[in-house]
Amino acid sequence: MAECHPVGFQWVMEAKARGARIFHVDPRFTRTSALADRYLPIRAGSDIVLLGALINHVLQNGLDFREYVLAYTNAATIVSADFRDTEDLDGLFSGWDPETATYDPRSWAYAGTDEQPQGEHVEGGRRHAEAAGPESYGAGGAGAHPSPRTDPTLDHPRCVYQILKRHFARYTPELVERLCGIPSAAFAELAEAVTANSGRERTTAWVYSVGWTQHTVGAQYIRTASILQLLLGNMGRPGGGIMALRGHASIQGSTDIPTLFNILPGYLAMPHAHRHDDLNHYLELEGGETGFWGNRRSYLVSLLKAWWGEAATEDNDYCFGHLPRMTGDHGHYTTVMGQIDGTVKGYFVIGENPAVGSSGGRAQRLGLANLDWLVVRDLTLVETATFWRDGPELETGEMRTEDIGTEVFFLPAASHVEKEGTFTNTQRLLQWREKALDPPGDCRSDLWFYYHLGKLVRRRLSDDEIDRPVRELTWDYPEHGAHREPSAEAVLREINGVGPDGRALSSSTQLRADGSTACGCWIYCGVYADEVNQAARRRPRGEQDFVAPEWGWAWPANRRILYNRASADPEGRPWSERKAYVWWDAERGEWTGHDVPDCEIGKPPDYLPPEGARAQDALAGTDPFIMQSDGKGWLYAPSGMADGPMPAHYEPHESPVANILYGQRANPARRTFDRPESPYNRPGPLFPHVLTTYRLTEHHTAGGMSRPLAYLAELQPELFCEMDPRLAARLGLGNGDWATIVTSRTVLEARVLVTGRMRPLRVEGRVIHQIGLPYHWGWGGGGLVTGDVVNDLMPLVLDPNVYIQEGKAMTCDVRPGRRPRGRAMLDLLETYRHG
Amino acid sequence: MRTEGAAVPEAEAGFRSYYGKPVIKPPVWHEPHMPTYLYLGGMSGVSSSMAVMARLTGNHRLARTARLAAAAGAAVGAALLAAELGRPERFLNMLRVFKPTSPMSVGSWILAAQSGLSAAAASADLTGGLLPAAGGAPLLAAAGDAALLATGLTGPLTATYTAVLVADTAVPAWHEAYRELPFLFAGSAMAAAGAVAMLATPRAQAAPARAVAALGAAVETAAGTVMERRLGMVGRPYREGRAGRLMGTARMLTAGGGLLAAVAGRSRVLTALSGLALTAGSLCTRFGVLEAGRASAADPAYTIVPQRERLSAAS
Amino acid sequence: MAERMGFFTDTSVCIGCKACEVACKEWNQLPDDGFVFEATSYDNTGMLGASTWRHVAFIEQSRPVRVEGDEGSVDRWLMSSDVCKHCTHAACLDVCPTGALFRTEFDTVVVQSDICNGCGYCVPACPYGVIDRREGDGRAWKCTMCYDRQLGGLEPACAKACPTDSIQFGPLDELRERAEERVARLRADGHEEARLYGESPSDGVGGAGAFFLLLDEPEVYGLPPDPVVTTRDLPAMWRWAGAAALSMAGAVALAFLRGGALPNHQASVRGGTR
Amino acid sequence: MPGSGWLARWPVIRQLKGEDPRGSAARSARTDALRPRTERADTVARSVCPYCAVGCGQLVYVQDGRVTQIEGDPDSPISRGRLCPKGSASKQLVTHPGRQTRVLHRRPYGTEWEPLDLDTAMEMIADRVVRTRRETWEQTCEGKVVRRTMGIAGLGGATLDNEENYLMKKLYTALGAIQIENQARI
Repeated sequence: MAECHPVGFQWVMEAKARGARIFHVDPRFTRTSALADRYLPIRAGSDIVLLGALINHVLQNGLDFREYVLAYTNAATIVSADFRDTEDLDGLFSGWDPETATYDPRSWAYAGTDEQPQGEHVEGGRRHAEAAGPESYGAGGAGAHPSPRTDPTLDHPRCVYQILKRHFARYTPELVERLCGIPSAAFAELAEAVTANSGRERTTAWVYSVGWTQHTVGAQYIRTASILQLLLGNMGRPGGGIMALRGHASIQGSTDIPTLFNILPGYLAMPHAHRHDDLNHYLELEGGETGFWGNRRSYLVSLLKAWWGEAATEDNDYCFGHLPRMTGDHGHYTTVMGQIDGTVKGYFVIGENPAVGSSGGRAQRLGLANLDWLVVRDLTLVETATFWRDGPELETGEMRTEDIGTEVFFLPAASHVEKEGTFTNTQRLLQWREKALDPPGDCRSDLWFYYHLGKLVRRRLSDDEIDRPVRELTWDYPEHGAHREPSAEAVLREINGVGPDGRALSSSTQLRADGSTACGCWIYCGVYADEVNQAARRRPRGEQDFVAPEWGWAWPANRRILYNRASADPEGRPWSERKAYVWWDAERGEWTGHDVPDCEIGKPPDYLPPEGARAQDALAGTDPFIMQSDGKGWLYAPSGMADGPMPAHYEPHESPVANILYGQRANPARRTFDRPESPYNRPGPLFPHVLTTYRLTEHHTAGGMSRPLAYLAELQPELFCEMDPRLAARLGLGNGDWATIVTSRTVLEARVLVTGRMRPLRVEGRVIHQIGLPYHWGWGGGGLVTGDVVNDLMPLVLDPNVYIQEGKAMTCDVRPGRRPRGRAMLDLLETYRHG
Repeated sequence: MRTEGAAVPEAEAGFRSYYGKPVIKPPVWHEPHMPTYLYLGGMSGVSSSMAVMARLTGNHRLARTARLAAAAGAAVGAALLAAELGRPERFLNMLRVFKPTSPMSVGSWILAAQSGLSAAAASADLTGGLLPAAGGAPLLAAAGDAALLATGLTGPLTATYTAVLVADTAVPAWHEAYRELPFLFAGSAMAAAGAVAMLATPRAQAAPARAVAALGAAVETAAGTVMERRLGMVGRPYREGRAGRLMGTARMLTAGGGLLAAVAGRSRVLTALSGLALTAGSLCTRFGVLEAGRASAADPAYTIVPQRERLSAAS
Repeated sequence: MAERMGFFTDTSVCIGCKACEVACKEWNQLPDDGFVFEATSYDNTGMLGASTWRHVAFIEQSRPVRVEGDEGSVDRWLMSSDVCKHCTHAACLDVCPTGALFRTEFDTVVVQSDICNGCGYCVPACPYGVIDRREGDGRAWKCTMCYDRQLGGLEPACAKACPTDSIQFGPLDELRERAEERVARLRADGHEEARLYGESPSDGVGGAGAFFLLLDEPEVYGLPPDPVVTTRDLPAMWRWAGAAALSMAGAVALAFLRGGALPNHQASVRGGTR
Repeated sequence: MPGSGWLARWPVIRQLKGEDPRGSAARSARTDALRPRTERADTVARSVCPYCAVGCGQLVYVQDGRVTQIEGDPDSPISRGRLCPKGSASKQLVTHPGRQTRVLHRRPYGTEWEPLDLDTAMEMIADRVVRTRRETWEQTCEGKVVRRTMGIAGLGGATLDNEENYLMKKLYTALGAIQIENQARI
């Protein structure tokens, strides 16, 4: 956190000064470790073992926050008798289909829920999984029975609590020592601190970044942490939670209002050709009828109204048919394969640099070279725009400029100060940026580009039926200034939504399913409440309390802590004075406190839903997790996950050690690409070391926004690899020397930083060396400093839930000296692929 | 200086440092400008003293040589100093303030006076010699003599202030030598001026110059020996590396040249040998001192070890 | 004269992010320092200089750990942002011949770039190796404690940017009090090695306007353990130089009066006795 | 008052009149006139750092149509005016000389960039979008209506504004382009 979010880290330092204890778990000793109270080195890719052992520690010793767990989680729920655990099936859950390499999750369901949809229609089912369906749970949960059978004594052998207990029983401190390389004394200290600092009076928070997500079991890493935090009563409470520290200014916004293939704004699933025929069918299958997600018809219809306006009517399903349909995975890496195979002809790359920033860069560049046309918009000439004249494949002779038929348009972009608009930060906070000045020369905002491109395209339309969705699209925004910049505020207002009177809505609860409201993104409804740009609010911090509700606007409904109903006990009283956040004011008959309560403000704690109630009315006054169909925090996910209802430790796709827990070595549901452009490392002694990648404070991602800046480039001018002194000595490498790092994908060279901050770990009785590589360099991109492309080393293998690549743990070999050039480099690579 | 391994090499040479990097900055002054200036300034200063004495003792031939040498040394020296500046066009800013705490400020005023006065003294002499019959000659000569007498004050200051200039720094080999350096520089300056006068004056009139040269050589040699002995570890840069070679050469040339000066008498060959040796010796000394300062600054040991010792002695 | 302002750099909370280095360069519009990989931990800046007025040092340390396979593992990574000390007795200011370096109303030491003629004297005079002459530009440069910003009531760029408040700016007296409390707290928490550096007015530079809380000996961070302003010895230097000057004059006189009398004197001046 | 010319300002003279040669006497006229350059800004925009997702507040100072300084916004409850090295380098991000400000075009099989007028480039891109969409239109797939093109794909960075992402998704979806991805996947 100190490395990649230094300014956010001030709050950790603040907490430390007030007595909080900071533990840092990382494959390397980083700047964060330096400031932590304790540093725990870990083998990259083994976090579920550590977290699972913490869960086991809690369950075996009865350290859970029982009142919280009983009231707010599904611990007491009874699971179907059909369910079989990985402990029974040697690393597989029940429902595994080896043919399609996917799970049928029906057996994971709660007991007695026979009425729920079957087969293809189950969330988490094959079609769902093959289109990264679980990602649509960014704003809510998958559907499940609203009031399943429970056993409040937690004794029932098939209740979630007991299942969890059995599932994690083998995740012991000894296992942590054997697989993670963390000494059991260090684990004991962590376990003691985490449990001692949870409960009524205290909370523990977890912070993670892509060190948890970029794995073939990434989503399950987060699930493991969620289970632990729910057991300890740390969710929905101040000082608790699991904080995802995201690495780009509006990467949260980029999933809320996604430019992602599988979701629509507000985490509504993109329709799937095989799952959804029409609007009703779609709504029936995507999510439960209970909980706030039960309102999804209002959300979707309002979105369709925002996009197709008058043309969207009840009779035509509100133009639901205008939406293109998925038939499977159309994600980033699959698209690249489509480029290589020639199905993708035109490509827009907007403020992104896949030629160096995406895994398996060689495949990326092969794809780019096989396009008809490519549009790149950026601040500088990034490598993606220039691969045809200076890409590494030219050096090896794999490509020749004159053979590349791709037509390339480079359009310079406006910077963040040359346009107005909102970023959504890592805490879901939308902040409006004022425009400081006009962009120079031909530089334009992306808003300008898409707005005017849309106008030009619409001018070229015919009466053809296929042009109807574009023809009928609402595409009329006020223009400003000499450049005819479209009004970003008008767009934000459309996102916020308007009611039947044409006035801006103030809350998503006002959305209607009858076409009388229009809203571009239901979770952002309220950002333009009262016709005021709420994201532009800048009330100084000194003039408001610690929640600072009048600085920007957080989705949903300006809530700063999600599920904060859980900060009060079932009766609505704060768990403790120290941790009071929101509470029920019986006199006024409403919820109150420091934050916007994350429940209906007038719903009393003793509210019990009547039979047959739907949406939020189906949730009791004690249900804090209002987006879930049962209002509970899920210790066990009966649906929605592509790779199991509970996390299990699997080795990374490429790992130097076997999985001693199960016969199943790696996540069986992980998504692989069997492609010659990007082969996998063969198991065995050829690739003996663990490789992990990361960022440095001084640079940003693949370097497009840092390498061209002298003040940043001079601070970390060259690609280096971090290596422990013992391995360096064995390889005869001195500090500052050159080393060559090899995977089946490529060979690269880096300067060596010999450092005791990298520690060899004793894993399964042998010493494992971990190599660390920051990935900020490339061959050009207007950079003042250059270096080999680290992402080229990575395998194309994805988490099955969200299709994120495994960039944090793989195997590699290290050789002393610089890498061979040209043809000789390919020859060396061949010896590793086939040698 | 980079050390293998990532951690700071601890107790490697009895002290700790930051990757062996220097603590202080080495002097930025360039060769040959600065050492040559030190030589010329010293030569000019002592030449002025000699000119005064020669004038007083009636040795006109020697007085003329010394006047010219003083003027030329000061002028060329000042030009070298200006060239040494990062912003030579701002040379006059040297006279913006008078700062007693700055040897360079004091020195600038001294050098301004010395170069002005010695130029006046020299030009009066030259004009007088060229225009013996001119009407204003006596007046001019008197003014020249007055200027000359004034250089009797500025000369010795010019010759020795430079020792304070280098000693008044954080460079251990210079600062710690502040007692001996003025004598070293004075001796070197005498040897230099004596040598120039020996070489440029008919040998019959050059006896005082030979004496000055011999005395200077003796003073320089003695001061150098005392300095290195007293400095101990901090004096190591004067004995090692390039500075050590320069200082060693200087020692030989100066001692040899001084001995020769004492016995040269009216021998043309010996005088020439002596004069050249002393000139070279004096130059070597100046280059050597500058180089020793640079080496002393570059190695953190010279900064850290004495300070550590001082601290342990105090505690 | 306004109150004396200063920096307190608490290295115990420094995260080594180098925001101070960049914020300084952005505000003061300094050139880059070259793109050289130094292989000295995460430090590719090296030391303070004409174009680097804040420098973050990185020191990796290991204490003996008796765990198999853990020999030589780093368990302490010290980071510290160095800066000009703005000494009470500032050698650079003392020796500057032009008055380019002067003491401001905030009791800080600043170079006036329109005056400096690049004599370079301040460079070796500084006991901390802070100030340097910039190649090509020819003038000496160093931290001004953002004198221009202070004139507008703003805090220096580095202190403003510092994410963890490792760099604190304020009236020196207040900072000294705060630092004493901080060091006491750290020691109470078992960090016996915590110490202040440059805070004492009785040290060799009369106390620094920018002082530090360190977790090891100063030289480990590249700082001199016992710096002394060189001009403290200046009167003695002048005395020795005076003695040398007199000796020299005497020696010359001696050379003329004893060994060097002219054999044939047509001298018009009856010299030496006047 | 005696003299306001260079002689009176000559520090030696000021020194003789009792001013401190190490303090006030040494000050130059330029020094006397120093002020923070942010005071001369024509406008100050309240912005947000474009690097990571912490969302630190930034103040952008503009003078004579140029950004003269970007620094932290002390009012922000998130960042309290502080910035990391990247945030602190934001001015360089928007003003550095390597920034491209002109449209460039590379013909198929071309070996060099060629300049192109922005309006022409937009027309050309619109032509290609329409043409490729028609050529690769997929009405059905595996017997199901899909109404899409697999011929056009997009990849966006995560420094795009929400409003930009919104228009992108809206236009792409209407065009039937579904292979629309973002850094958020990566």
